[in-house]
Amino acid sequence: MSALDFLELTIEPIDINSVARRVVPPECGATVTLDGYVRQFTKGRETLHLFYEAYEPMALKEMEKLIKAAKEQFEVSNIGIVHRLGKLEIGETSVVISVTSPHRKAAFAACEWLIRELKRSVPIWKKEVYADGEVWVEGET
Amino acid sequence: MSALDFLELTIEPIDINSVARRVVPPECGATVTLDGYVRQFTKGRETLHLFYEAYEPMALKEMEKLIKAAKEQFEVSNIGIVHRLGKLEIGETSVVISVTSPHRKAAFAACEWLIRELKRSVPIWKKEVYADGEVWVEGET
Amino acid sequence: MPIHVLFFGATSTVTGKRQIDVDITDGKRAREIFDQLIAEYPLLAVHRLLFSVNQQYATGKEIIRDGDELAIFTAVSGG
Amino acid sequence: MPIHVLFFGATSTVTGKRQIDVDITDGKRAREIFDQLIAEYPLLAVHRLLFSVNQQYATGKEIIRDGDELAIFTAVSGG
Repeated sequence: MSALDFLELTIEPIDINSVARRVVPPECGATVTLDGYVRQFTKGRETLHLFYEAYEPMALKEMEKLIKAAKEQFEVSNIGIVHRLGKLEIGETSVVISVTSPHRKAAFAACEWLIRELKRSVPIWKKEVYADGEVWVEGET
Repeated sequence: MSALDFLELTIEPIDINSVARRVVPPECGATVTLDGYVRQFTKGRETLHLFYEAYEPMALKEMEKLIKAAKEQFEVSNIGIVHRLGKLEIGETSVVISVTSPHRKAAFAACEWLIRELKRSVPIWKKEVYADGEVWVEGET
Repeated sequence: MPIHVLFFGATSTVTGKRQIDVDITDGKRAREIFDQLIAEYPLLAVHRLLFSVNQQYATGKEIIRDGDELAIFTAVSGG
Repeated sequence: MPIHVLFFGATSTVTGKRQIDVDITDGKRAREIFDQLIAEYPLLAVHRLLFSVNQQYATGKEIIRDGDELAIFTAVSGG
């Protein structure tokens, strides 16, 4: 973890701009950012809102592992990951992953790898709330 | 070009968040955003600020061509491209490209393709201003 | 000796609990404790479960000590 | 007949002009006009140049008509 890497869980709205900017070192020129947000429709069913819950201390440890692993595998400078928790309205940002690197290609590859691994390993769960009920979404493992 | 695609040249500061959000359709859940910004050091030389100039009507046409080509090649929903012009201070955003797609993979691939092609074909030029002079940067073609 | 077992999301809904404290004999393996809880809350078995010991993914072979923190949860769905 | 030739960035610095209006005979190909301007401003030839006619990248074979907008510029460096 470098001084510009960071990982956070927050119940406050996430500003993508500020995440993307926090990872910027003076010698880099490009940041790749993935942001996920609350979909209005999933498989044709309308979601009213979402609720995210985390096993917080373990989630932070797993996020830190991902950052370390990404920095070993890809030539990237800095990585920021912020995941929102609690109730989210449609269109709100649930997760932002920003990666800076001297060469764009590595930032794209690392960002894509990070979101895939985050969805596999970081203990956070999403509950979809519909007009007629609610469901805890289970991942693919 | 769909209703949510857009392309802009602006002399105002760019807010990444608002670019990323404008391309979001109700059925998508992820956006990939590339942002480029003014580097403080290029090959060890300190840049004081940058100046971007465009052949504006042609730049807009070329950006529109890129969006159309990307939407033919990749399964993406919407694309937004905003490029800043005029004087930019260190750290300011020069370009933002945001791509939404039903599947993340296509958004990553399209975003990476778009920034590469933009740097090849869109008639915009960057002047780097140093303490001891200034240079119009020439691309690789 | 007391240990703590945490539930999240679907496993919390199924058990009706966020946390239970279990009294076990020293030296048990994690797998035995998880199996015992699944027997106690059979609806857990409906789900694809993941397990952790002290905030690390568990294989089940871990030997559980006084005060350890275990958790049972479903495949994660963040992002 | 008058046509317009635009310069940007380095080509504007080299020629000292943003735009010049050239009077040509009808039916000339773009290549001839570009070559004539490079002869007039030899410092242009130092650069790797790109050309456009009516805001499209040009091959040089385009037949130039009254009022057409041509441009000469260096390899682009946006992004």
